[in-house]
Amino acid sequence: MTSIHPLQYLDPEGNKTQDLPNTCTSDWLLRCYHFMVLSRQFDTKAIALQRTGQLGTYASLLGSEAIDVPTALAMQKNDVLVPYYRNHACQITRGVPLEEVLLYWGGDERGNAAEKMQQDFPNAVPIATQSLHACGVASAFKIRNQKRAAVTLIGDGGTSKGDFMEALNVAGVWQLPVVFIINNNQWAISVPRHIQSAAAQLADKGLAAGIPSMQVDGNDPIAMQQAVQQALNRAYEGKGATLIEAISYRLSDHTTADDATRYRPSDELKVAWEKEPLKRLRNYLVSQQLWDESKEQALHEKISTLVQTAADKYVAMPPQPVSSMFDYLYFEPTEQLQEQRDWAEVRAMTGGSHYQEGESS
Amino acid sequence: MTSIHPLQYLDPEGNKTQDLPNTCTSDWLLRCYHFMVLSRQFDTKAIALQRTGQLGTYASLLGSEAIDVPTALAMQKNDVLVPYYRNHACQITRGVPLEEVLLYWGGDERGNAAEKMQQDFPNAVPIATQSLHACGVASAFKIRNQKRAAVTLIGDGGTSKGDFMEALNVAGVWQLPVVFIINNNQWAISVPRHIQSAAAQLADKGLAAGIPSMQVDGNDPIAMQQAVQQALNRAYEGKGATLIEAISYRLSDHTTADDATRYRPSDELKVAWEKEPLKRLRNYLVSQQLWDESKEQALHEKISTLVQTAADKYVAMPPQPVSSMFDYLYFEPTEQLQEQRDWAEVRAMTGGSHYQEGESS
Amino acid sequence: MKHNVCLLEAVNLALASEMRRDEEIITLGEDIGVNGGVFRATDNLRDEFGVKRVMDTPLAETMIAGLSIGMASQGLKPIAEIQFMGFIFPALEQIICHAARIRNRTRGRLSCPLVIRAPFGGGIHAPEHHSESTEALLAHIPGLKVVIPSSPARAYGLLLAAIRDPDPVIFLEPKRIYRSQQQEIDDNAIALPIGRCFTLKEGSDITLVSWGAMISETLAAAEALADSNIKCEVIDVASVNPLDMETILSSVKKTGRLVIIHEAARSGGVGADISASVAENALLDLQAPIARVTGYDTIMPYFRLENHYLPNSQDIIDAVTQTMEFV
Amino acid sequence: MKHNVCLLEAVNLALASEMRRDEEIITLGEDIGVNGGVFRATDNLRDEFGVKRVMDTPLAETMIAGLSIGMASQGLKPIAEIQFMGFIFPALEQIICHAARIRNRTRGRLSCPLVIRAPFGGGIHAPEHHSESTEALLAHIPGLKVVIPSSPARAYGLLLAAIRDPDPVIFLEPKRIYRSQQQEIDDNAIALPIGRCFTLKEGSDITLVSWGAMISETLAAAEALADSNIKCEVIDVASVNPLDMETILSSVKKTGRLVIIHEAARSGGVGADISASVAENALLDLQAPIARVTGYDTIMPYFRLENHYLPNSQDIIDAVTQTMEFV
Ligand SMILES: Cc1ncc(C[n+]2csc(CCOP(=O)(O)OP(=O)(O)O)c2C)c(N)n1
Ligand SMILES: Cc1ncc(C[n+]2csc(CCOP(=O)(O)OP(=O)(O)O)c2C)c(N)n1
Ligand SMILES: [Mg+2]
Ligand SMILES: [Mg+2]
Repeated sequence: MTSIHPLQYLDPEGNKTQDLPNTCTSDWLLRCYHFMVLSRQFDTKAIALQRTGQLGTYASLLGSEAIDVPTALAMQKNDVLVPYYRNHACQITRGVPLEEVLLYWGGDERGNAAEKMQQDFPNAVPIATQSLHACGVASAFKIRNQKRAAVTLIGDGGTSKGDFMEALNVAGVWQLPVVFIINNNQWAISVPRHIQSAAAQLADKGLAAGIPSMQVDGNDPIAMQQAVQQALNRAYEGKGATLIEAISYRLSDHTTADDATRYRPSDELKVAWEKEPLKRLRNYLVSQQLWDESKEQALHEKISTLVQTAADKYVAMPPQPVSSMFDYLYFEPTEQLQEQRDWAEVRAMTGGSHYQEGESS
Repeated sequence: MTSIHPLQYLDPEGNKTQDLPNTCTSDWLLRCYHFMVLSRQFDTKAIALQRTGQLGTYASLLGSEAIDVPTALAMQKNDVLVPYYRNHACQITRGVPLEEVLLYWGGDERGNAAEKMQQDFPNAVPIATQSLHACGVASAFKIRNQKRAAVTLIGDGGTSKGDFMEALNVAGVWQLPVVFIINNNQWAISVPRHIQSAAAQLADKGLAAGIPSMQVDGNDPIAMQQAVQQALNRAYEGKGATLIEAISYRLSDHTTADDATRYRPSDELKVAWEKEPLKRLRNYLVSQQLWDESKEQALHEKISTLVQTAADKYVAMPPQPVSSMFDYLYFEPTEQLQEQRDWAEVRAMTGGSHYQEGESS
Repeated sequence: MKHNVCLLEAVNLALASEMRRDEEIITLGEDIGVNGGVFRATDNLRDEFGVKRVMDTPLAETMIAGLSIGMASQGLKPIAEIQFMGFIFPALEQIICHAARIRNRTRGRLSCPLVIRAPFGGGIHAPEHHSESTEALLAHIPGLKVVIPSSPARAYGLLLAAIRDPDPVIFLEPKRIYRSQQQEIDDNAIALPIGRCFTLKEGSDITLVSWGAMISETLAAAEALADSNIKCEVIDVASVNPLDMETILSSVKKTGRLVIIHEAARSGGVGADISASVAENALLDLQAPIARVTGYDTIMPYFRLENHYLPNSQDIIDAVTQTMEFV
Repeated sequence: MKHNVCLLEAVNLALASEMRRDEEIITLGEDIGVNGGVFRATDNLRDEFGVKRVMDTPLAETMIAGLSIGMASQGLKPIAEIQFMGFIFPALEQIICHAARIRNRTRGRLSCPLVIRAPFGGGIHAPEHHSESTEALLAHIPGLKVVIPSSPARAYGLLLAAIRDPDPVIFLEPKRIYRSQQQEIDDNAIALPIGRCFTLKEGSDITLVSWGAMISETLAAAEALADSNIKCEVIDVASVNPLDMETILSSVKKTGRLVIIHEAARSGGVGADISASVAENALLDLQAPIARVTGYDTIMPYFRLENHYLPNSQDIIDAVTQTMEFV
């Protein structure tokens, strides 16, 4: 165990704990705050849609705002994001339209097809599999001598799965331009961090792969910005991979299908709320005269409209045709599938007894 | 990276580099030497059998004697060995008859059935899979409150595979009575150690799992004895797992199907031979007046007879009946297989055109 | 003692019941402890049997399988949960290379009495990878047994059998019908046989063969067809490895017609196996070509279209009608 | 330019030839670099194309697959080698959950043009796990293509096609016949079609369908049967996913009899699929039940008994004779 202490610039109350880096301009701080608020309002809306049967099982992003937003802001447009299922704040900040994010959670593959996603990967559901994709993407950059980086996120639970460690290992030995970010939100569904690993810090896993690794306060957007920016610079400069363990807390249930009160002490949650990222940044902004109550209200109203418009668009979106099940399987549809495709279309038109259009739960 | 330096008691010439532990009695030293010579002669014979078409592809143990023999000697009888395919020295020292070891390499499952193997696992061929079995065995010991340990070995290449790291992780967090030994023989077939991982030491992988880890001179049987004994004691005392990285060198081709001259610099091999374990221990024994030329010759003759007798027994062993393909698949043979079993027996008696009894390559 | 339970509760009942009888049984998996499993299949087990026998593991399916194998080699009886069948793939190397082979490899010196439970199948509008039914992959592996219950009573009886089996059993739970049917179950410790079909309904006109959640659709179809005076024999395969072809063949010899229904993709599905065996062994008894009602050879779509992928009772009725009309 | 090559050399030839034409192709795997692969399939590629395009990886099959997927998403064309098919299992999660789904999942925004090569099958008296033929597992996965050559020329032409294919192709090389047959090959960059059977021998009495190393046994059987005046049509399936049932069906419609030969275990094998499809679509054309000559539903034994496991030409002759005698 080496001694790495979480990088921090703002304490939970939003007070500086050390001088801020130059890169944190007022502009940047306000942008960052904007996307954090947007993400959180999006989250509230998504949960409301789920509760009213208009969205599928949804993984709340609550508590990840200060990890995902600064990460997205630090990335170049042509870097590649390789997310897991809890990175919508990152996706939104990267410019993916809110209604497309909703489409994904609404059980529609078009949510992965947004033009704005560029070359970003869609959400990885099978835990830790994404880490290897990021290494592959980074390998392509390296082979082609491109100054680009892959950025991939994973949960604390995900760090126990072998492929994550295989990814760190190859990234280390091949010096790949990839940034690994662990969102250590202390829980993997009902399993707390201390049951996942006896590693003093999850960041130690990077050391085992010869990768520079650090812990960062994941509720502090400035610390995250710094850490990610430095990691990206290393990647662009051909210096290889970095592992960032961002210490955060999952302020929500695991997903809308989960009930965290079954397994999680409520006082733990209460303590965590005291460290939450939005308040922290807002307090700092206020202390710098960059923010006040009326600006806050104006922002909320603006974003509220944005989010509602997106939700309306999403709800109004007709489902894909049934043939879409077949049309993207291969570049050229195989003859073998034609018969099944035809049958599926007939069946959709006549309607099987059990079929209910657009049902969701 | 923490600074751990390979534990060593004897230098390549067999000179003490520090005071020897009490446990290394003359008795122990002579026993250890006996099994190291036995293993090496066994190896020579196995290769000869392979070259003359009497054995299948065979993985030489050359260069692993000082790892495997002391490990086996340190283990209790009722500990469980979970080997990979290069641990016959360990198996032989644990008391598995030589002819049974040959049976395995001769393509006969009875080589895994030796009574003397007790609860030891057979050789794992799929790399790193064995590490998890050892954790399962150790879990059983822990659940049942037994003072026993599982000991598992793996190659340097194997440490790149995710299941090895998953095993370390669970062993750390569950404090399992398991000893992991990496035989870092510098090569994974044609892939050198530095291409496997950027970890400064493979032992660092244990640190990432919160497991005490150390590097040991794997050509020094006394260092290995010490390291393994301490690790076993920790296990017996309920203190959990240990990772030992034993630094050795693969003095042979990868297997008899490999030709290392294609990829390995010959001077590297020459240097490695200078550090080889038998000479080292023999020199030390001689320096202690425990050994001389005539004892050496007597031992070689005795062992030569042992090995030849085993080889003869092996060669004389008739193959298993064809029905053996079916008889051990399930505890109770399923009805479904009866027909296929009957047919296989008829077919064996009439003889398919292509069938050649006992052919091997 | 009698319990009025759904399939999910029957699983829980069988686990608790058998764990009381046999101290060597332990359960392990992700979120099975305090949380009682994401579906609550292991609810209350942690309270009753403690943390040594009900173990939350780190998040790694390869590890769950490998660990279970090691435990089983020591004579423990691990029951591992894979949270969803779509996450079983990392465990396949361990299952295929080791669980299925250890007894054979060691000529019986070691064995591998473990159970791997996993909810499987679609129909609950779950996220991607939560609706897989790839039982065919496991059915192809010699050395395994693959069991699929389709009612609370069979879940109870077959799970007891799986736990008592001296060899590795994969136990796939059709989550779509986890809660859809209540049955009175006597917690009497009586196991049902593995490797045997269950004839759920006798009939003389046509044989319908299925398993898992599709049994409900099949029974519904059979009922509807009874109104048209078509008498369906409905067989629940229950074990897709090994397959009880005897029961199926003798039914087809009686009815002369066969429709096979499963949710998984058609190509390489277990239905092909049954169809091939019947055609090869009862060609002259067949009065019409065998029909298969299956999922498409495409990827289970995200849930908004999932009902278009899943076969339903209307599809079965159509297939039966067509098969009956063949002359 | 003409080359007299065996199947293994044809693989090497196709790799080198296509890598010269397309700079986006890279190869990766264990021991494929300096060592040229344990069978030498990638011999000399490192010298010609350098370490950036011929990459020795750390030892981790999950990683090899996952990395290739990432590369492919960027438009590179990775050709990954899995050293033996018995070691492909750790890669299955990546292959099944991602390689096969990325195009569909993203509605074509991303794609996954990769090739995974692996030697497969028994008959070379190799150690445990080095003789697997589990092509059925992959054949069941929508979104994949699974190609198996059975001669040097088809190895060359199909590997070119696999590399050029915009979707993931698993390319299984029957290592038993890696060196058994030499053929004159023109290195003319002409690919053969994927998803099409090859009719290797026309005949009117019976159709023999096989793939991989079993083609040699099948051809030998057909030759021997010709002496008894039985005219066999021999079809090399070549792609087990997708299956070209059209060619097989039209052959069976002609001959009325079918024997399917494969090395893998019978239950759940690709043979079942073919058999089921034929029985369902050509029931009335069948003059005899379909026969399958396959490996047993048991584990490939260690090599001393392996020839008892593997089907051989005598078995095929027996099956054909029996099928011909059916009236
Ligand atoms: C391979 C695999 N196994 C199991 C699951 C089911 N599952 C979904 S999320 C989750 C917990 C993940 O926790 P963590 O990695 O900490 O991420 P978090 O959700 O807390 O952000 C589990 C077990 C899965 N998606 N994939
Ligand atoms: C999962 C898996 N992948 C590939 C192989 C093929 N293979 C056998 S040994 C070996 C190299 C192993 O090297 P190392 O772990 O260093 O052990 P060593 O043989 O040097 O003792 C490889 C790649 C295998 N047996 N299992
Ligand atoms: Mg978490
Ligand atoms: Mg090695």
